[in-house]
Amino acid sequence: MKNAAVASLLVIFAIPLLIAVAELPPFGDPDAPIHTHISARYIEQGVEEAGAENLVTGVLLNYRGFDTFGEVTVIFTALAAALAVLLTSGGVQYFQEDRPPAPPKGADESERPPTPVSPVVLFVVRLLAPFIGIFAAFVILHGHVTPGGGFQGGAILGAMFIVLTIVLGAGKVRPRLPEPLARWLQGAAPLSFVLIGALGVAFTGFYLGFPPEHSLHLVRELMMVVLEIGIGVGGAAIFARIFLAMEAD
Amino acid sequence: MISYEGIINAIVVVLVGFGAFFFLVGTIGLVRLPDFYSRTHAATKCDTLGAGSILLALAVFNGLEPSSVKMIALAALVLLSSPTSGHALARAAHRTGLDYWRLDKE
Amino acid sequence: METFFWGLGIFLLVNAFVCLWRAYAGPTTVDRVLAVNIIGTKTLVVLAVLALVFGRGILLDVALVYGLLNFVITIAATRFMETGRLKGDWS
Amino acid sequence: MKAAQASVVLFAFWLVLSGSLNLIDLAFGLILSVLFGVWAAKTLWAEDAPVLTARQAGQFVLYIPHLLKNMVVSALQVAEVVLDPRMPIDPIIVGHRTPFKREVTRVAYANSITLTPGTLTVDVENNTFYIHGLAESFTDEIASGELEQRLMRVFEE
Repeated sequence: MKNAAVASLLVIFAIPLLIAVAELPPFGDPDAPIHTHISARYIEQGVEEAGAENLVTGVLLNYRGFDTFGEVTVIFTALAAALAVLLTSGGVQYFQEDRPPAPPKGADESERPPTPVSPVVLFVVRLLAPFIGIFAAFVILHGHVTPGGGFQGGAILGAMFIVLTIVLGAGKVRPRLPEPLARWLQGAAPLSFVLIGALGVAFTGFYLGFPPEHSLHLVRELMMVVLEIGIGVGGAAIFARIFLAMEAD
Repeated sequence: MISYEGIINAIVVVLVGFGAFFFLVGTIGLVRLPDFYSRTHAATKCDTLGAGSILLALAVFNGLEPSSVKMIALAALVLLSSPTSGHALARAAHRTGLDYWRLDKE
Repeated sequence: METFFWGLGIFLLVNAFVCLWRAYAGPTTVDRVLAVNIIGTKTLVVLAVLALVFGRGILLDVALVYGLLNFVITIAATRFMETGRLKGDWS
Repeated sequence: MKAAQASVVLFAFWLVLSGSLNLIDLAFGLILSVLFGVWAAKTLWAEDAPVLTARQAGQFVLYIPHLLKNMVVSALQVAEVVLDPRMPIDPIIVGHRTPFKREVTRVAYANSITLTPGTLTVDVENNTFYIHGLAESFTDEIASGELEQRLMRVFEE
C-alpha cells in the first residue's frame, strides 16, 4: 500500500519532467538557442567580459559561476561523505590479507619489519618535491590563461603529497596535516566560493556577481585566481586525506 | 650553398636518428634479453639517451625560445628520474628475492 | 621537416606498442612495471614532438606532468612490492 | 642561506614554466618560490642538504660531459649485446664498498653506475653498493675506483 503510494507519487512527479525533456531541442540542432545566442556571445565577448583568456574557465567560473559553485559543493560533500565512512570504519583494509610477507633474504632480515626506502629514491623524491609543488602552483594560477586550473593543479599537489608520504613514511607527514587544519582545507573550494560570492554581493548586489566595468578587469581576474586556489588546495587536501585514510596502518 | 637552416636541420636529423636508434635498441632489448635485470640495463640506458637526444634535437629545432628551455628541463627530468626508477625497480626485485639469470643455468 | 617529425612520432608509438607486449607477457611484476615506465618515457617524448608539430606549448606542460607522474607511479609500485604497503614509519 | 639558494633555483624553474616577464607572474613566482624554498630547506633538507660550493658546482658542470660520454658508450654497449644473435652476456652481482661521507655523493654515484656501461645499481646499504653487471669485465671497471675518485672530487672536497 505504502509502496504503491510512493510509486504513484514518483510517476506524477516524473510526468512534467519528461514533458520538459521532450520539449528540449534535439541534440546538435543548429537552431537550438544554445547555438544561436549563447555560444556566439561567449566566443566573441568571453575574453573581454569574463576576464579569463581561457574561454572554458571563463564560462566555468564567471558566466556559470553559480553552477560551478553547486558542482564543487556536491563533489566535496560526496568526498566528505566517503571520508567519513573511511574514517569511522577504521580505514579500509586494502591488500593486507592477500599479500604474502616479503621472502626473507637472510636470517636476521626477516626480523626487521619494514624495508627502509632506498636512499637514492629518498634523495631524488626530496629533490623533486619542491619542483612538483611549484609546478602545481603554476597550473593552478594559470588556469584562467591556459588549459589547467584548480582541479588539475590540485591533483598534482595531491600527487606530491602522496609520494612524500610513501617515501618519508606516514608518521612524518601526518603531523603536517592535523585533523582540524585538514578539515578546513578540504572545504577550501566551497569556502572560497562563498567568500568571492560575498565579494560579488558587495560589488554588484548579486551573489557571485562579477563587476562588469572594463576598468575592474584586474579585480575579476583576481577573484577567479582566488577561486582557482580554493579549488586546487581543497582538491589536494581531499586527495591527501583519502590516501591517508585508506589502508589502516 | 649551405644555409643556416640547412645546418640546423642536419643537426636535428642526426640527433633524432641517434635517439630513435637507441629507442629501437631499448625496445629490442626489452623483448629479447633473458631476465629482468638485464632488461633494466637496456631500458634505462637506451631510453635515457634516446629521450635526451630527441628532446635536445627538438630544442635545437625550436631555436632560442622559452619552450626550448622547457624541453631541456624535460630532458633533465628524464636524466634524473630514469636511472632512479631503474634502481628502484631492481631493488624491489632484489628484495623480493628475484634471482638473476646466469650463463651456466642453461 | 614536419613530415619527418610525424614519422618520428609514429616510430615511437610503434616502439611503445612493442613494449606493451612485455607489459602483457611479464613474467614478473617488476617486468610489467618496467615496461610501463618505458612506455611512459616514450609517451613523454611523443608529447614533446606533438607540442612542436602543432605549435602548442601547453603540451610540454602535459609532458612534464606525465614524466613526473611516471616517476611517482614507479616509486609507489616498487615501495608496494618491497613492503606490501604504502604507508609506514620508515626512513 | 639554504632557503635562499633553493628559492633562487625554484624561481628559475618558475621562469622556465611561465615563460613570461609579466609583472603579476613574476610577483606570484617570487612569493611561491620563497615559500617552497623555505619549506624545502626547513623540513625536507633539515640536514645534509645537497648544497654545493662554487668550486664544487664548477666540478659538477665539468663532470656532465664525462657522464654523457659514458652514457653514449654504455648505450652502444647495450646495442652491441642486444643486436648480437648470440647475446654474449654473463651477468653477475657484486658488492662494492665506498668511502663517501655525503648523501648526494652516494646518489650521484648510484645513478652514474646505472648510466655507465654494463652496470646497474641494485641496492645501496650504507656505503656498500650492490651492482649488477652484464659481465665481470664491467664490474671490474667499477672496482677500479676511478668513478669513485671523480665523484669524491666533485662533491666532497
